[in-house]
Amino acid sequence: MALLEVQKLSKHFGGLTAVANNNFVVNQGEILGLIGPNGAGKTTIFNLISGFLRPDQGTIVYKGKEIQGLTPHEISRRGLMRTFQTAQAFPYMTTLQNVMVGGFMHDRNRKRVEKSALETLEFTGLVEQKEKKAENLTIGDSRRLEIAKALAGRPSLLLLDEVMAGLNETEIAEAVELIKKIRDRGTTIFIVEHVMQAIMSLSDRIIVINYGRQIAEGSPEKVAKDNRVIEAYLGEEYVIE
Amino acid sequence: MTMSSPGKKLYTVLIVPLIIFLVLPIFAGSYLLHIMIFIFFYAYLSQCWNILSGYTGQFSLGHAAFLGVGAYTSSFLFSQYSLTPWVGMFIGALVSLCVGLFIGHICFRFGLKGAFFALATMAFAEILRILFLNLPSMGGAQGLLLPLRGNAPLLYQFEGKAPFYYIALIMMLVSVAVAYAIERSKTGFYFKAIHQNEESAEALGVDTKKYKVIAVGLSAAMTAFGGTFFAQYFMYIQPDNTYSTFVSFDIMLRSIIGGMGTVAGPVIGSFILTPLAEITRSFLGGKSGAHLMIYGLILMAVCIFLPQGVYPGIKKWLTRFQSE
Amino acid sequence: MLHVNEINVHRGRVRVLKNISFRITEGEICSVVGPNGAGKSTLINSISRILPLKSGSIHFCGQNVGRLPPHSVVELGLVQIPEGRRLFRSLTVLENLEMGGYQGEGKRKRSETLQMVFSLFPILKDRKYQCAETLSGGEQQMLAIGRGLMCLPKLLMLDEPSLGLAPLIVRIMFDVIERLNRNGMTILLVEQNARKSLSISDRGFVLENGLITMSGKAEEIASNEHTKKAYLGL
Amino acid sequence: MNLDTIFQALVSGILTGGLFALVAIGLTMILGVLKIVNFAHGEFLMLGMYLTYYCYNVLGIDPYLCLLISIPIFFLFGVAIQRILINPVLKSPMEIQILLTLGLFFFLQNAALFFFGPYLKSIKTGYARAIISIGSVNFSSTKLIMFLFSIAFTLVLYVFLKKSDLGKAIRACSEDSYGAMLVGINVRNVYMIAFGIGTACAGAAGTLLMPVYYVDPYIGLTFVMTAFVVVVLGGMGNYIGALVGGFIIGLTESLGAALFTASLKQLATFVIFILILLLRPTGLFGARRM
Repeated sequence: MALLEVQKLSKHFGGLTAVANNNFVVNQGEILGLIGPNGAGKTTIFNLISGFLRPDQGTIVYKGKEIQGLTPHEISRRGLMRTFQTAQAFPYMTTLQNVMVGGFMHDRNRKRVEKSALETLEFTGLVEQKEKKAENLTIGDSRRLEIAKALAGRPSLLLLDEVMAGLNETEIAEAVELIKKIRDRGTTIFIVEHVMQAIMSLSDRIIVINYGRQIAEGSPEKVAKDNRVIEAYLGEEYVIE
Repeated sequence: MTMSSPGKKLYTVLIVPLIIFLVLPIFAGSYLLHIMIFIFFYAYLSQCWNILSGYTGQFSLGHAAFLGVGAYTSSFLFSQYSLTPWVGMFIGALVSLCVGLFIGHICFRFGLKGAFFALATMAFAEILRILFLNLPSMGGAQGLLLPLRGNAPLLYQFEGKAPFYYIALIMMLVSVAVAYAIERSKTGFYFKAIHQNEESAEALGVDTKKYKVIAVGLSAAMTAFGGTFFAQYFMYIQPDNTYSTFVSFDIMLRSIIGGMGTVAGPVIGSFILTPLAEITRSFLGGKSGAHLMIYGLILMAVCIFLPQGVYPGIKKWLTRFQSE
Repeated sequence: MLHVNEINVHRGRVRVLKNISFRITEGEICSVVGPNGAGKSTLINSISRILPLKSGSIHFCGQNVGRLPPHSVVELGLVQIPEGRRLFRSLTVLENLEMGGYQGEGKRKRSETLQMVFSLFPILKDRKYQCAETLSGGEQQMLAIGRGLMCLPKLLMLDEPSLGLAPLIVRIMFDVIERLNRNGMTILLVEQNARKSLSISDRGFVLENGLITMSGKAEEIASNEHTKKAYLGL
Repeated sequence: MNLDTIFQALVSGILTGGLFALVAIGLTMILGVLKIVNFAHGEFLMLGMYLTYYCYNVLGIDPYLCLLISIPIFFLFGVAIQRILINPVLKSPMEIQILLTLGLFFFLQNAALFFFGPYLKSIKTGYARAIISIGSVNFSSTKLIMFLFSIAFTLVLYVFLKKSDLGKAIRACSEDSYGAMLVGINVRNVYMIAFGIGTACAGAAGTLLMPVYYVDPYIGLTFVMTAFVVVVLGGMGNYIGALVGGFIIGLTESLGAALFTASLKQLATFVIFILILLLRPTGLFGARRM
């Protein structure tokens, strides 16, 4: 079942076409990967879906309703939440307070919000950092916090924008586990990532874009063998080997 | 963050000055009372400013506008229609709320941020000042002289300074309580989130525009009560002592020196700056400008050496005191 | 030529580079490989003196550069082409290049170097009077390299020169780097495209979590099992 | 209201607009290069007026000769202020930067009050009353000189920014200070020079204004607000925009004064300011272009 359906989505910046006529669906319960060279338009697609940019053309249907043109907070209140590429915490709040901001979306009561925020911290493995100011977290923990903040808003669809950039391999393995755990709790995931071993092992399906256009779509195995993907993204030498 | 789980010792630290404040008028002379009134009054105004600018980070350089609207509304209704300022101040707050909502709405609707918002608020205050200078019905440049009714508590007029002292004290305490309540509520979390990262707040379901407008409105309405107090205390208002940019600076300076975005900052700032201003004024008053020169020096020094105000230092000291 | 000795660099409270030491000899291409956030850009920026050293020293051509201001480092011939190009967007192509030869030797030889840059990138000559921001991504990267060359570098440090570029442009970039090297320029290369950068390099090292975990001949690194798996996608 | 009055107002507006442009170009340079909103800019103008006043009244130096003194003095003054006060807060949040320049504003204004007193001061030069008439339109020669000098100063500055290496470096720093650092430009020096030039513009404007206008310690705020209007109208960091914006505001104010009462003309300025902030925050000509 399609949770999110994108049709004929286009966005231009001046003369530059950032996203050109994209069509795809995100199915309930899956992990969908989005890959492509830097500047191919991946983050633009996320910004369009989450309401931070308005599409020039096209429709975005989430849970059966069109959401293009809504403001970001309206979209996130409907359960479609996102993280940011460069971890964007509230730097002078503690980790716990950061997560509470997300939690206040569904509840005014401070005590209850605090309690559920602690659970989220437990779930994401941040509970020991709860009194630390966000600006003092390590890269790995600030990526986790980025996810935890969004989880506190109990999303049905979570857009993850390069949450593994800058992580070492152990951290990547942990992040992969965490993302699987989130999916198993029933959250659908749409993920942009450059770390190939992560995206290949996580995704049920992968969409590849280049210059704002979709050039391939399918299972990780299929995409990895696709000549166009190899040429545009994975590197030419892959063809030979 | 601030004042989270204050220990028992912290309460004793706070209760002692509170008792002193309550009994002070019994012993204090009129001059000391006058200074104390000003300390409380500016702490109150600065707290109002702090709720907007300190917490949500929307930097207002035009809070004089709200002070002026409050002062002029209640004074106009009192001098023209003999409406008691006790009622007039609520009407003033209402008018100021509308002005605040209007300013906030149009500024944030067009996405004004940072220095642009600051300049716009300053321009709004200037517009009001020029407008009132040219409104004969509001007294124009001569200002409004409030009718004297002697000792008339029902008309917000008193003999002696003690009643004003207690009103200012209550206003300060109420503003502190409001700030404290906001800080611990959802609204406070949202205000701070908007300040620290507006984009991220929006992604977490915060209607940033709405909350910013709420902050402006709340701050404007509260500031207006200060305007009425000002008018009743001096019994005389004119555009240049209500709407002027210097009044706006005076209001925000306390928070900045004390610590923006903290409950205690404006109060601490007022206790530091107000007496200092008074002392320099009385020592150097013969030469006009001298005490404001010192103001400027303090402000620059704070920006360079203490950009977070004195509150973080005091907080550190308090935590050490508590743990002893 | 460049001798980096036991440097430690902090960003805020985080220690990004931990006791990094390496040398670069004249005439070689050396690649730095490693994950995002491992400190590769930090490394280049501390050599350029944009970021302060906590401890350690950096010597270039026998001179201690660890305390010089950034512009003096450039004057010595230690030049960086930054990630994201950092062009002067509203200045023309020519003005951008002139700014490259802003001081010292670069200014004296400005017109000569300009001819050299134009022969290397003829397209820039055609666009001389256009604003930098009207160029395509590939042309902008050429301009960034051209602007760096105007500073008369002895050692050129390139931070992600192929970032966000089409494969064809990437090939041109690597060709240019090889050509510059054949003409005697020493090059320090930081690239995500590790496979490609190692293939044109003489030597390389792997930077992980602020530590050099491996260094040696480029082929050795390219054939190492760990690097293959982690950075070459094999 | 007859046609002559309006024509008179137009001429007067253009003449004043030249001065506004000069003040605004200094402000926009500081804003464009250092990203600092300088509230003390009007105070530099005020000090320029006092300098000219005392040069004339005490030393007997002709106000226009005084340009040779005020431009270098204010350049050095600006360099010093950048060095001592602005540099420490360059990386601070915007609020702190605004506050610092507000503090400087306070200090300079009240220093002027302290040392020069609150009274209006003006100078009476021999040529102050010389009136030039074209048809039925009259204007004072001092205003014309002020206009010509302002325009000349602005043009020299424009050519300097456009043609000289240092000027290009200043523009480069305002585009990307990080990139500038990496091509060997001494960014710290460029910052000082840019602030110095910006200050010198305000100082020179003060000198040019002195034969036309009176000075008191409070004059700076009016001018800095007007200059902000011009800067925002012309587009932040846009020099040609500042020139055109100066004329537009000059015309608005003088037409406003002709059509309404004098005190309401300022109101018009602020209303335009807010409208521009709201509707075209990048200004009429877009930001930061030459």
